[in-house]
Amino acid sequence: MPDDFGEGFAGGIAAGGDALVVDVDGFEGPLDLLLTLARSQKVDLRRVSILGLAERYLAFVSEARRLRIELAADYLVMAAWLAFLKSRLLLPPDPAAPGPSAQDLADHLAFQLERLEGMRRVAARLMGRDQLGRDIFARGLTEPVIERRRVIPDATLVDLLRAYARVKTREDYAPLHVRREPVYTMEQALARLRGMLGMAVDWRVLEAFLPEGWALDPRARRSATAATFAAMLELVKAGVAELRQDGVFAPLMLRARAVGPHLPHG
Amino acid sequence: MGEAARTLFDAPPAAEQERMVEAILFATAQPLALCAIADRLPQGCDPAAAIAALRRRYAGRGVEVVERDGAFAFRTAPDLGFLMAREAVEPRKLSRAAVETLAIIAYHQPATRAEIEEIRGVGVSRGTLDLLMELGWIGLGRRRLSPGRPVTFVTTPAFLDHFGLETARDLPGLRELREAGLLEARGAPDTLPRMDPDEDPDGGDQDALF
Amino acid sequence: MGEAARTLFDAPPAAEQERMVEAILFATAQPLALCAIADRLPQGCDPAAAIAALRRRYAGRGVEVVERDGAFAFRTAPDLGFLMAREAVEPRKLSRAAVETLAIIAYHQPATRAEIEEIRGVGVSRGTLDLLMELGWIGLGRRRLSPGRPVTFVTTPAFLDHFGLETARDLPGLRELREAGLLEARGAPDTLPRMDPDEDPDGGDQDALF
Repeated sequence: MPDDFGEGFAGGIAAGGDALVVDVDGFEGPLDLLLTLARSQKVDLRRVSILGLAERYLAFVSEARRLRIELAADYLVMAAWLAFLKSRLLLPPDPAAPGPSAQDLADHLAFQLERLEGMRRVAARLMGRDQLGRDIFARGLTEPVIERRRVIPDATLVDLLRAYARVKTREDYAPLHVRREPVYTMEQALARLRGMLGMAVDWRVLEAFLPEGWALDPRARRSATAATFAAMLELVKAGVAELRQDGVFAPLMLRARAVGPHLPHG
Repeated sequence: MGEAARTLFDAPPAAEQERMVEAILFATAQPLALCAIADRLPQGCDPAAAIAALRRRYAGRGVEVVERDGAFAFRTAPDLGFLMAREAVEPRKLSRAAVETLAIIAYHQPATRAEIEEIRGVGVSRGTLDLLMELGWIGLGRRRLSPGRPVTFVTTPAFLDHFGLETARDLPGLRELREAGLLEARGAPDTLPRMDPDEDPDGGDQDALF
Repeated sequence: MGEAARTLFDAPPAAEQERMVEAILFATAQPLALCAIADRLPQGCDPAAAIAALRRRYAGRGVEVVERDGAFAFRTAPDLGFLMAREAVEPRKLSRAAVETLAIIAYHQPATRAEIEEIRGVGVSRGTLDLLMELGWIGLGRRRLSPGRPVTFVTTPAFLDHFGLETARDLPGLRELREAGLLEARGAPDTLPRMDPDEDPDGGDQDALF
């Protein structure tokens, strides 16, 4: 019932002669009841007699009591306050008294009533406006805007430098085949030795058979040495090479085994 | 550099820009802010000029360009609403409490719950504010810098759109209310009864909007 | 009787009928056949004439009156369809593979794909190089004078521009990177010999630029 208020709003009070018919459900709180009572005086709210209004309100409340109608607490709070206001309004003003004067309190109540009425007036005007979907219409057949998300890859100089640093220090986390690189296999050594054996008619130390580039790094050198030694043993076992060591920890020497009748070792 | 950019990207001629804005506005039900329109136009376009041209072109037509809170939309002319009876959705019946609460928020925004209660002289039920939020007509404003830092309520662009208001300043009767001093935050003298004495309706910046 | 009805209810003037049809077509959610339009208009109107007038009025505008299976609707002009798409630009970090590839090219240019793969220790996808080309940060250098004449990649002026470098020589060296804390020392992996010297045919001039 949005347009229940404003002009001709009768609330729940029908004043038929002296009889006051009470219907508290029709009111939205004590201020609403007061405003209704004030409106029924049919005068400009600014000239309403607060004293008279207080009396009417108190009469309403006592009528409700007589009819054993239970009033909400805030109606009773307002009644008590209005009784207090009424008594102060009836006394001659005491300029020495602290706090707001009775007239200040009455003025503020009048302001509150006027403000509430003002809000109701504009609320009615607001609801009376052309409303979207009822009087004014938006486009019915809208076309969706397709969001095309264009991802722009970006990187900063720091990203770039970090990336390079990462690449250059990756070895620790490199894939398995990279880590296996410095391992020289026996098969590789065997292939190398077989190729070199033809030229090895004289005794040559094992180190001479190491592949190029494997002699400097200790890890690589160890791997190559082991592989070459194992390959040498294979060649000896196959009867195509001879191995000799002159003492404990002395250099290992290798040469091709002479073809044809060979001299037994002494 | 602005000049350089302008010559680099030749903006379409004004008439073409107007066509483009016409198409963009026609395709949507929501009002679009100038910057949202500009976002979808080729570089160097002047959506404000295009809007102005469109407003002139559509003045008095069956659909019009309206402004809502700095955004623009096409809407049917108010006098032709009766033709769209079939499209009309029966607006949800609002309770008196909801209507008054909405009006108080609209005219006093940002308004705290205590202020709404102070003006109506009665408590505001949670359901009333929820309903108005659900309708998209009110939203949360900034918290009051007063004890308890209460939340405030403000109206939304959807509220303006629904009631056909360009800005909140165009609310009907706003000037009369202000001239009558009814929008002033007038603290109650101490001995007046209060609905909710716990909350301090500190109206310090209550009428920031107006 | 038709005549009687027509005189009883004066049909609105043609211009007004056109406005009405304009509003109806605008507000309805689906295309409308002539009879559906007539249903919504006051008695005695001529929707066909109004539609014809509207079609003329909107010819060449940003929206047009189109007919589909005997029903009419406003639609965006075909040439403005591109406005109905909004491009949201979203910067996203370049993938790790792409930054590394870019860094290797920047430091070792001109670099072949095989060289990049060798330095990264992993393969470089065609897509990564394509992306960097598309971004305009790398380009093709001269082909290597080695078997297969592989293409080389170099950085571009746009690359220098984006990363705020005067020349690629401004890129800090490994030692400076280490001093800047960007390179954590993890042994000296570079001293190990490569088993596969074929993969690095031009290892000699790999650092030619620096």
